[in-house]
Amino acid sequence: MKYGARKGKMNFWRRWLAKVTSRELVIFPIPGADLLRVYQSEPMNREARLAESPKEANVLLVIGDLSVEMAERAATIYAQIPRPRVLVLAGPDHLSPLPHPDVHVPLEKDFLETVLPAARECLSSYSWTEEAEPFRPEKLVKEIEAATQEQGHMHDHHGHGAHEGHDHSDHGAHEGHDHSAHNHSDHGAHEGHDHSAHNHSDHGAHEGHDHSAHKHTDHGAHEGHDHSAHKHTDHGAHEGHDHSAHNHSDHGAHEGHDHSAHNHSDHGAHEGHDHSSHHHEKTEEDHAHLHGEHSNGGHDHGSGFMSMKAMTKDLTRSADGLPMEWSDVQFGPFHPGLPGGLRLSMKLDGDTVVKAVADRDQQGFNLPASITNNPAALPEYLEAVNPEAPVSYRLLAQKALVNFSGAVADSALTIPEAVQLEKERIISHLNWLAVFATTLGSDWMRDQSIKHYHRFQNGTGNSNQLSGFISRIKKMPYLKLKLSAGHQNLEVKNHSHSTHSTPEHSQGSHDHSAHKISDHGEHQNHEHSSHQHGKAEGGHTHSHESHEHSTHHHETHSGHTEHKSEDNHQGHENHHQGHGEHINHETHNHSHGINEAKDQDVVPGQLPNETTGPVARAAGIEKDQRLEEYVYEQNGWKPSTASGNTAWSRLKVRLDEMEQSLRFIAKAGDKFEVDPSQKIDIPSKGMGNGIAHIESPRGIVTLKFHIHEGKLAHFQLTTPSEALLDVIQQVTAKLELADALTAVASLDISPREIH
Amino acid sequence: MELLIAALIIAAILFGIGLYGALSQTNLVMIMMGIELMLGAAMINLVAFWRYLHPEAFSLQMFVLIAMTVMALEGAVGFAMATHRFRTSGTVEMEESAELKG
Amino acid sequence: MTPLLNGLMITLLFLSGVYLVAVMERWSLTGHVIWGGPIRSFLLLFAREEIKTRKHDKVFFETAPILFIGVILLTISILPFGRDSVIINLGTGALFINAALVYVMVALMMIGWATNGVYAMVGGWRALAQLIAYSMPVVMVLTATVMRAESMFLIDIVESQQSLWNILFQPVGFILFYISALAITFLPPFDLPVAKGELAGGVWADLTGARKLLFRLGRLTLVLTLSVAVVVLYLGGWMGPWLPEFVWTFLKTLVVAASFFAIGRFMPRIRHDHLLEFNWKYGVPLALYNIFQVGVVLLL
Amino acid sequence: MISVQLILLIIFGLAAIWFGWRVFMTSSMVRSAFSLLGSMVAIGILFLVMEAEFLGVLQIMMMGTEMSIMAIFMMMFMMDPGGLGNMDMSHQKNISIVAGIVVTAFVAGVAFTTDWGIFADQVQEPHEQNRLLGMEILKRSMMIFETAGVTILTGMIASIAVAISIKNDAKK
Repeated sequence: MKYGARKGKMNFWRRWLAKVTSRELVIFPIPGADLLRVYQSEPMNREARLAESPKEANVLLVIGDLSVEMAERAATIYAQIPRPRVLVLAGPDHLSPLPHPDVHVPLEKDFLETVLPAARECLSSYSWTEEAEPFRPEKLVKEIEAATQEQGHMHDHHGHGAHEGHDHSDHGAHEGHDHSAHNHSDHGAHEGHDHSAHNHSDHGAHEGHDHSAHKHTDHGAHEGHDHSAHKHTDHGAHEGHDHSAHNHSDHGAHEGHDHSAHNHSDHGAHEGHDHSSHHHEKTEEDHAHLHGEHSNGGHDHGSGFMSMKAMTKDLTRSADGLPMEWSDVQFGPFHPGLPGGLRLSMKLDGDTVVKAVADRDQQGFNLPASITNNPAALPEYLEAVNPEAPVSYRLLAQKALVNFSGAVADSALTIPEAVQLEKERIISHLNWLAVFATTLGSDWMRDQSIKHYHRFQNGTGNSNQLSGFISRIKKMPYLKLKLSAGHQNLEVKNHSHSTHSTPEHSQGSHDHSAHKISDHGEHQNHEHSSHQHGKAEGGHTHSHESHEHSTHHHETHSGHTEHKSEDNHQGHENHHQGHGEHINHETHNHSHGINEAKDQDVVPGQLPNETTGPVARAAGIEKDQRLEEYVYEQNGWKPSTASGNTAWSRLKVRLDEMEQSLRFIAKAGDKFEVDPSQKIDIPSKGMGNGIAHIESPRGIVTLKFHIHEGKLAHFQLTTPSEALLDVIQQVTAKLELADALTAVASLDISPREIH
Repeated sequence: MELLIAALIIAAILFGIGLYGALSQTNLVMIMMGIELMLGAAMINLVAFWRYLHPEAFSLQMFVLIAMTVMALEGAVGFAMATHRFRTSGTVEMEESAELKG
Repeated sequence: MTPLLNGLMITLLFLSGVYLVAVMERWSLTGHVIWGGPIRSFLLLFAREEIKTRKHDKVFFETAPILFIGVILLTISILPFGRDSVIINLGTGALFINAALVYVMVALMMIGWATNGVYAMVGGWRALAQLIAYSMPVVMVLTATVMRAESMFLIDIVESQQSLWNILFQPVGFILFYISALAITFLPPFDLPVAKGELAGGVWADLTGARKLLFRLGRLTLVLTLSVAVVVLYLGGWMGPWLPEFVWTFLKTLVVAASFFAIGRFMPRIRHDHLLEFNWKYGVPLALYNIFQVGVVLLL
Repeated sequence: MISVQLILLIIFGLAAIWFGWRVFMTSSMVRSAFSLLGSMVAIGILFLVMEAEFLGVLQIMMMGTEMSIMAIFMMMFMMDPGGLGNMDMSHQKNISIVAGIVVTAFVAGVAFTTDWGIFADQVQEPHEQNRLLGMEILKRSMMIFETAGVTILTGMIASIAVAISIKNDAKK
């Protein structure tokens, strides 16, 4: 508790206070409550509850290992939690920016049982100690110094209140004003060169002065140039008049100072939630400003008076025609309303989302040597990779290994495995529902889904109660109305998205570009008239296609899988090129279907073709791996789809799927015990490929690998969440902030699946 | 007596401040603030007259109500104009609105 | 009874009411009824250090919490618990309720601006839009109740319901006032300014210690206040057989407060556009219609 | 009693003046908006001190809303809402100061020099006032009040018509 405790002696009153308050544990889980739930076996008990913001928590609970960046953010959050606070690490015994944990437990089922008493003990006995120290991670030290330097500058104070605040208020005008404040001031500087006697009176001219001097000295890249400009205004703003005293002399000092000020405004005390506005996006806007300013340098306004015309003329107009500056916000990675670990950076126009992208910090998915040398251990390994869907990953690996070992017939799902899968689907959907209900702000739904989640996790789930719960959700007042946002502005997206999705267009596989362009247009028209059908058939045939391709491809020409391994569609194209004789006419048409469907990516309001799982089905695409499985077929199973591609349809599809799974389990009976460790013998000689698709709760997971001399030579795991990352942009555009967050939460992206 | 005088003096000073603001500010919204201050001073006068001279004449209170209406109206119209100017010419600075200059 | 004793009793009623409201709030959030919970979280806020966000606006940061709880205490001090158990009997009580509630919005805006955080700022502006929108119907339906009582004394308003409670006499007004009260207390489903899942606490996201405490207490008192207001204006105040007056008011108040929290627990958060749309398109015209209807009925 | 009223009058009068002064002295727009609010609330309290209860409460209520809206518009349309670059946004300062002082002095002089006749030291009870004001509005001054109502309605419609965005303006 060196960093966790408050400084001071433990007198009687404080001891009593600590003892009483230690009964109330407010936990801030990292990366998120959804992952915490996986390791719990019962809902949070009465003493402990989840915090909605770090300022409210007194226990920081880190679950599992974190990437370096995540660990830094976690450290920032730890710095925000008011003392007395307890740091709990479950799994790793030390994470680099974070201090040594007060409580450390292995990452196992029900670790919370041991954590809670320990944390309570820490709080009750060590809340006040003499050797308490403030926690200063290296990343923050610089910024804190900067902040302390700037204390006492009142303008700065409300200045920054405005700065932060205004970006995200309903009208983002202020940013632009601020930037162009220096546009003016360097304009003033130009004047200052002419008749400097006139302008030496006001410090705006001074600041403009050395700003322009700076600009004349370095003719660097535009960004640096802009940055310096921006910083200089910041600086001039912060230190009012004394700036003029020491401006030209020390430039490096200004740089440094401004830099800290800049960072500081980025990672304010809010960095923990990462809702800090980042300026790098704005640089080119500044750039535009500067140029616009230079162009109309001769604009007439009073000396020393700054022109609002000049500062607003370059701004992009909002939907209401007001020239407002767009601003960048970050949500996550530990946002309570988003899947834990997902980091969302949004471009906001007022509170309307212009563009939302999930930042993916991949460190690549590379297997440890122990696995590559011993492929038989792959199932256990993958099972641990994603604790939210262990069954499907284990099955995936097993199927792939079976498939590799040659027995194609065994690579179909057996009934026990299917039952396992469906159980996992129910559990995963319930866990998602808990997060989603948190975003919606319906506490009852959240608590109920958590309750059912834990029951089904422990195998004590009551299917009647669950279906009752589901039907109550469907009948919930106002829910449908709330979640149907975004449905009506599909064509609006069309307008706004043509720019965003051009890269996808270009990266699409363009072997048949000749007749793609021919039927592209009318396909689009078809798209506009009724926005589901064309896509639906395309997607359906595609999934069909891909499957039969992969299998019969594997039987005959195993040499070509190297091609496929780069990119699904690339693989298909190459295949059609290479082995035209194998393909009868209709599959060829199907392949056209693919291409068009792929091109549909540029038609906004429509999902990328890689999208699978409930999200795709909620858009009307009947894409489901289970269609290929005999077990489901004999069970008379049909995928449940919905139309609309809204949060409501996604919720509805998932609820239907839960009921479906319940029916499936009831029909098949769940009196099976399958041993998770069914041994597959890997021949240590020879080479070959293994491939398998499994319909995991989030969509189709595909595993491809190439085994050479008993070693895993090539390994590719395609998860649905990666495809969903591209969907975010489409489902959030032109929505209000809250609706956009709801839409993202409704996608059920698992950061654990993104590599 | 001194009550009335005190109220009137306060109102006078407020009116002066409002006038200063309305004249000196370059931003439409700030100018509106000055006008609001002047109206407030006027209302103080009205209430003071009602209270200390003619407590029976409620038309004075009526006038205060009218003054409040005017304030609200001034706010609404002023903001509408500001919005329109900002949309069309991107500024609400009086320095930059020379259309009406003779 | 003597005024001193009277005031003491009213204060006790207020305190116990706030405590019970706190328990209800915890229930609506977690589904658990924890009787000791409020005290513990109260002490928890005491035991912890104060973290001020960097570059906060000093003036507003200090004044906003005090303003918030101050206006709410003013409001509740004019609400009558019984025919003679009222702290301040204001000649313009009905108008004063709305006048004071406007400053709830001002305080929320101030703190949203002052904390210098993104979430707080969005929450502040949301609070502005929401509370402006919903204080319009409030003042209109209050007019209707005043019309019936022909007086702005809240006591007279209660007395005017001797024959028939206002909830039956002007049901439209009751519904509008109930919804607006829910919106002004920014409880779920109207909790946009402090939305948990969206803004992680919104205007409160970065408050710690005493300021957070003042805001939470103020919010609880606000809920109690508006419940009492609903009772006084529409549910016939202290009227009821057998029991003493203040007991009736108290029981009715608790029922209303519980209904507030229950609605919040079982409904998803209202969308921003729906919130404003409902109020401006339907709420205000309905309120005007309510005035008209009450006037006609009174003339008949 | 009278002396108490005088003291309160002076206290809140000074408060109103100080806040009104702060409006134009601070460089943070939100602060100046809320300073104006403070000034207006002080004026409302002055009404209360002068025993015009209804007007005081009404003033406090209306100004709370109006100034909050004003704060938003300040943030929208000022180039520097936070006073980040404490820039000078005033012109013809000297003229304005002179004008303000002159007018103040003139009005104060009038206040001093005029003979105000006899003073009333009693007013009706608040609820009586409300009743009488209502009578006034709905009997003698009904026409005026109706006019005011129609005026504000017209103003609302006109301002909306001015403020809505023209479509071809929106895309750019």
